[in-house]
Amino acid sequence: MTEAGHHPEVERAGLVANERVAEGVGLAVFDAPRTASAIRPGQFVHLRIAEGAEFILRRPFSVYRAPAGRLEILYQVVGRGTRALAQATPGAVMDLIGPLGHGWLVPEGTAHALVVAGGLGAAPMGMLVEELARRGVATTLAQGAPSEGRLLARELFEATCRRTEVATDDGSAGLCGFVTELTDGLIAADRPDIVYVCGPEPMQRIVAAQAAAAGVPCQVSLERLMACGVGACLSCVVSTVSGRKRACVDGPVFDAAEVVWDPCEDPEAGA
Amino acid sequence: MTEAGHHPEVERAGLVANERVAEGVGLAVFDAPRTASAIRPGQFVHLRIAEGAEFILRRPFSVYRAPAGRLEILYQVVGRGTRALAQATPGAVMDLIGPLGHGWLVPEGTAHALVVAGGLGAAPMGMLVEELARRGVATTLAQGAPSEGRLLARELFEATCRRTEVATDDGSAGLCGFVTELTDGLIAADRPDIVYVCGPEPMQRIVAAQAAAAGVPCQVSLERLMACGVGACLSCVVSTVSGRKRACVDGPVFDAAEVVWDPCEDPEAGA
Amino acid sequence: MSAAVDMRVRIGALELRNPVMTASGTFGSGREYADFIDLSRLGAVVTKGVSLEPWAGNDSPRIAETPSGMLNSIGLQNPGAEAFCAGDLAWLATQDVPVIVNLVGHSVEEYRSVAERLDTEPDIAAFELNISCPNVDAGGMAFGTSCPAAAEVVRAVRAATSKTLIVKLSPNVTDIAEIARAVEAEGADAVSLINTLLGMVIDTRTFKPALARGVGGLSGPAVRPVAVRMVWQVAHAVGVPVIGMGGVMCTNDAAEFMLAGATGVAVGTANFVDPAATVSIADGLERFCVDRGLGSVGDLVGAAWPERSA
Amino acid sequence: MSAAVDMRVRIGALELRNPVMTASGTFGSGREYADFIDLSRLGAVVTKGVSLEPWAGNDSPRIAETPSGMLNSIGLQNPGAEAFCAGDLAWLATQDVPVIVNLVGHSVEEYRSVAERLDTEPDIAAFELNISCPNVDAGGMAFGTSCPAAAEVVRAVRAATSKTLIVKLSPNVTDIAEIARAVEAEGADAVSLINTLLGMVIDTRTFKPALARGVGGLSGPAVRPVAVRMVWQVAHAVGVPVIGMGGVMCTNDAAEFMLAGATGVAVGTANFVDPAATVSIADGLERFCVDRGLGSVGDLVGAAWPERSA
Ligand SMILES: Cc1cc2nc3c(=O)[nH]c(=O)nc-3n(C[C@H](O)[C@H](O)[C@H](O)COP(=O)(O)OP(=O)(O)OC[C@H]3O[C@@H](n4cnc5c(N)ncnc54)[C@H](O)[C@@H]3O)c2cc1C
Ligand SMILES: Cc1cc2nc3c(=O)[nH]c(=O)nc-3n(C[C@H](O)[C@H](O)[C@H](O)COP(=O)(O)OP(=O)(O)OC[C@H]3O[C@@H](n4cnc5c(N)ncnc54)[C@H](O)[C@@H]3O)c2cc1C
Ligand SMILES: Cc1cc2nc3c(=O)[nH]c(=O)nc-3n(C[C@H](O)[C@H](O)[C@H](O)COP(=O)(O)O)c2cc1C
Ligand SMILES: Cc1cc2nc3c(=O)[nH]c(=O)nc-3n(C[C@H](O)[C@H](O)[C@H](O)COP(=O)(O)O)c2cc1C
Ligand code: FES
Ligand code: FES
Repeated sequence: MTEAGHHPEVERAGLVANERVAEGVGLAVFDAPRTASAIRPGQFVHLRIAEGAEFILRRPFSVYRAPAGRLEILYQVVGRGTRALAQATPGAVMDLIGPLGHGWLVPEGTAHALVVAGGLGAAPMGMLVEELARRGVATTLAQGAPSEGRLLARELFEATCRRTEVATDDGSAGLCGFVTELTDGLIAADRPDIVYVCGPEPMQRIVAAQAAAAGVPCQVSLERLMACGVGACLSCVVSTVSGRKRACVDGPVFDAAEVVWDPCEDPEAGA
Repeated sequence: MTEAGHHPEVERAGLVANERVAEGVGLAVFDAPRTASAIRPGQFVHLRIAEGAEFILRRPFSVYRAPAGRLEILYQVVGRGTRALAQATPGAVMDLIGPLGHGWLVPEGTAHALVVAGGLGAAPMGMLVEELARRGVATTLAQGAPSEGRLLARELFEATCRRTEVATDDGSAGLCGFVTELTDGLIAADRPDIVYVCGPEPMQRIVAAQAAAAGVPCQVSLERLMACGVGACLSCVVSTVSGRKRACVDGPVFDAAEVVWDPCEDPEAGA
Repeated sequence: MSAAVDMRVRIGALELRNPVMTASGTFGSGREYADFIDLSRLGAVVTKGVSLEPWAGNDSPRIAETPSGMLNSIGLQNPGAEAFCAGDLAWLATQDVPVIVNLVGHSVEEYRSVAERLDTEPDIAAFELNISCPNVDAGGMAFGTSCPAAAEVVRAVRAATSKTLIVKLSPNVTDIAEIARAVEAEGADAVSLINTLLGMVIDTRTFKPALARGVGGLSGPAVRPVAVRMVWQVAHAVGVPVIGMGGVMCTNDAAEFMLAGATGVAVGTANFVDPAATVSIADGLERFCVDRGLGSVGDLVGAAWPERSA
Repeated sequence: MSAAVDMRVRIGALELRNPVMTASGTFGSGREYADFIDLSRLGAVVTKGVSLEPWAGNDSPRIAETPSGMLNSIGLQNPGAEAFCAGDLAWLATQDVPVIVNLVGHSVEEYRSVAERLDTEPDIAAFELNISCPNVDAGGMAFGTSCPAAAEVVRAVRAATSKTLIVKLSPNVTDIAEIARAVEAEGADAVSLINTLLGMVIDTRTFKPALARGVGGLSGPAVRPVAVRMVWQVAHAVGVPVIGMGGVMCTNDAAEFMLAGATGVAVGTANFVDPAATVSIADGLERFCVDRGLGSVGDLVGAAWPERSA
């Protein structure tokens, strides 16, 4: 799969549904046919949650699914913007810029993939597992969350993946522990052709190291604070072995082998 | 009538109705029993139209009427705040500080009053004409507006005043001209005991001069930009013969004889 | 709320009940807000600027709303020291709250005289020397934007009073830390900052400045990042306590200033939005400490400095 | 829209189609925004800061949202002059828009060298000398906050190029008019202002500054009143054209800067909100003039000055 090469545009998107799907997590559905038809798995949109001086910056969100001209966004309420989003009611119109960024790549000949999602890391995996299923890739999913009720997108994952394994911090479902305790065994046992990871950065880093140790290619989706979202402002840089790259256009998905995880190992840090 | 001496408080007021009553003019009705029971004619409330950084300052509004625990505000859409007010729908809750300011005074023994309202100057006259009627004062009303459709509060004025005269800029109702062309004659013919004026400042100044020439006491209600509304910040000063006074606590109603209208005649100007 | 948090802070010889004060010029004498809050819940009331003789202030319009802020050009209108003592101060003396009087003058001599006149008033707990008002032509900010001028006026006032002396600094300078050091060297017991940033709004309908005076002082949340930065810099530069202000609207904002190095905080523009803002913030700071297991509000002071957290 | 309004303005030897430019560092090379707007509709594209050698910029996080504004501490990350010429400049040369290159250095010598290196590039219409970046330790703002330092770097760069030279001033100074006069005296053809105000946000959950570098530059509508005031002051102090910026979000804001005395305006933070902001503002300014019966956008320049309206 290669990037579709669609140019981003500003689209006025109408909110058609907005529901709580777990504690502190909502699913917003927007009518945005242009972006929905162009967006690829792992790409994101830059959403203007409210107009006026209250929110100078847009908020970046992955697209969970994009069925029939709509964009589904799975979001966690963490601050002012997501709080305002949670309060928005169907009929509201927000503008968004999309599709943005460089999404997941599925190399030709991929037969077996491991998808690893921690918490809200499930959000950018929706379109990915659908794409993998469409292409006949046998997919194992490893998912972690604080508790059973916070395991997102279960239905979709169970419908599309050959195997799903879960870990919860409190043991309310699956393994009592971190998802990284599952992934090591899954990489060793299943020998996937590729590993896809999204979730808290320390978790992504551990899984990336596990994949690297097993010689399996790994892609990670990184979050950075973003102002422009289109590559112009350099707010969102990620340290890579070939210098600082922009998460909004060179990512958010990066080849894990390229990422310099430890700020102390970044040759350009503190410059 | 003397000031009731009620202390202002912050009250959470629920919007129960909000309708367009003329071009660019709305009538908002709030449920605010505490303020409604305490407020006197000519006083005002300081309304927080929206929360958040968008509106740092509250907006001052006279109370048009205060029947049965409710506050009626007649407002003209002129900027961001009044635009937001016009868009608010019943159910919205805003907080307001009230009752504020020093309202109209009706001296003991007043038998005949002339009330002069220009444009939105009708807003603070609602409670006044009701009070005058209650006290059996024979009231003449002179009202001006750009056109017939912009003559506000007609029903109330016609129900409470002994006589009403109007002037419109375009002649669509009453005299074609300014209300000040009516007032001179009314003061001379009717010899009222007192004149009450609200409207654009140049108009107030002319009527005040007419009253002064006829030796009739005159009260005017002046608008100033207000930050605190409670007398603390000195944003809202009016030049008077006894120094600069605060429109929010010493006014908005002033004895016209006290007001120094011309900034050049203010002994303290440019200090 | 737990009584376990020690909310007291010390500014010079003054011990305040809690770190929350009113910002000069935004709270009248306090009387105007007594309908809304119990003044004895405040760390201190800081009065509007008081000069020896009455000042008329600037012409109207005196304020303008700006994005997340406001401009004012009040110009230190006040009835002069005698009327202040007979009116506001006499009333404040009946309240259970320390009174800090903001002092203004057009010249070193006027500053010295007003300090001398008010030094004998037992109901005044401390002075805040305002060398940073952007809204007057003579005096005001002119003294706060150069080290020698700031030093000279502080020296004169220091000699005229033994009360706790806080010097209020202007943000309209290249290096505020340098001014802070200069006033500390002349015996200031504390510094307070920031006064307003000099700004202007032009009305695109009338093609004229919105304020009669043209320029005015910018306050409110818009300026908070500048104020926090300056408090951080000044708290690193001087040994005396710092009182932080500029856009404090809620508890978190007050905590932000304390983390940057402020011992006390003042609340200005927020009073106009919510007349009970000061007391809500004082209560909120106590809860903030409880939630984080801090025994004393003083533990917040400078807690964001790398050298402290290391 | 009526074609009757003459929208052209002149900055040094440069005639711009209209007064609206991009603010350095907020628009990449323009390539990033070419999906959203037609660059030929702009007065000019001002590039991000370019240094002789590649600069890595500061660590992340590099931005924070503030009330009606944002902080950034990008730190002038750029690939250096050679890569800039081969990449961004080569692409910009294919577009029908004047290119103004923002120049940065750590020392007078670095500023001189990068100007010298780029002086030979025919596709560069003008330079904007950035002596006001608050986000680098050496150079940057240090040159913009003292008259002798500003004069020295302008003198060196002036000697290295005959292109139109705009000098970008820092607002973090006591007297910006004095710096403006100093750079005008050294041959600057225009001045641009304001760069960002130095600010800081502290995260009250982590007790740490929100930016990795601690301090950053404040931009957006929050700073507009300060920027308008400084443009007013500088336009009164110098004879060369002034380019105004700081929180221009819409047509009215751009008009406000011109009324204060700016000949051109630059749009920064607004691009992040609305990628088409620049073109909307250029169109809006034309309509603004039509509505007021003005024949030329230049009629707005300084129209709010009392001496003009009198
Ligand atoms: C490419 C990308 C995809 C994302 N996809 C999702 C998603 O599908 N679902 C989801 O819930 N969240 C997602 N996030 C994170 C999401 O953008 C933030 O949670 C959100 O911006 C927080 O906004 P706020 O106003 O509620 O928080 P505040 O903390 O009030 O926001 C203040 C500022 O910080 C920024 N910010 C805060 N947290 C983050 C963060 N984690 N990442 C980036 N910026 C942040 C905000 O955008 C804003 O500029 C994604 C982030 C990126 C970069
Ligand atoms: C005591 C008093 C009573 C008033 N009563 C009424 C009333 O009953 N009905 C009515 O329609 N209007 C009334 N006004 C005027 C009303 O307050 C303003 O029209 C309103 O504040 C405009 O707000 P805005 O956000 O729409 O305008 P903007 O121009 O966007 O407001 C910007 C700032 O200017 C202030 N402002 C703008 N115009 C005025 C004005 N004329 N007077 C005071 N402040 C102003 C606003 O409060 C705000 O702080 C009264 C004003 C005062 C002082
Ligand atoms: C209306 C108004 C009047 C002010 N008057 C004074 C004053 O008399 N003396 C003074 O030192 N500061 C004065 N200030 C500045 C404030 O005390 C404070 O330093 C500034 O407003 C920043 O705080 P804030 O953002 O919380 O308002 C005034 C501010 C405002 C808004
Ligand atoms: C993310 C960002 C990066 C910036 N980079 C530069 C730069 O490289 N060179 C420069 O002179 N100014 C830089 N600036 C300052 C802007 O050009 C402008 O002066 C300032 O942001 C005020 O305008 P605004 O409020 O419209 O953004 C930058 C501003 C931002 C927000
Ligand atoms: S967010 Fe601007 S470059 Fe990535
Ligand atoms: S509005 Fe503050 S004193 Fe009148």
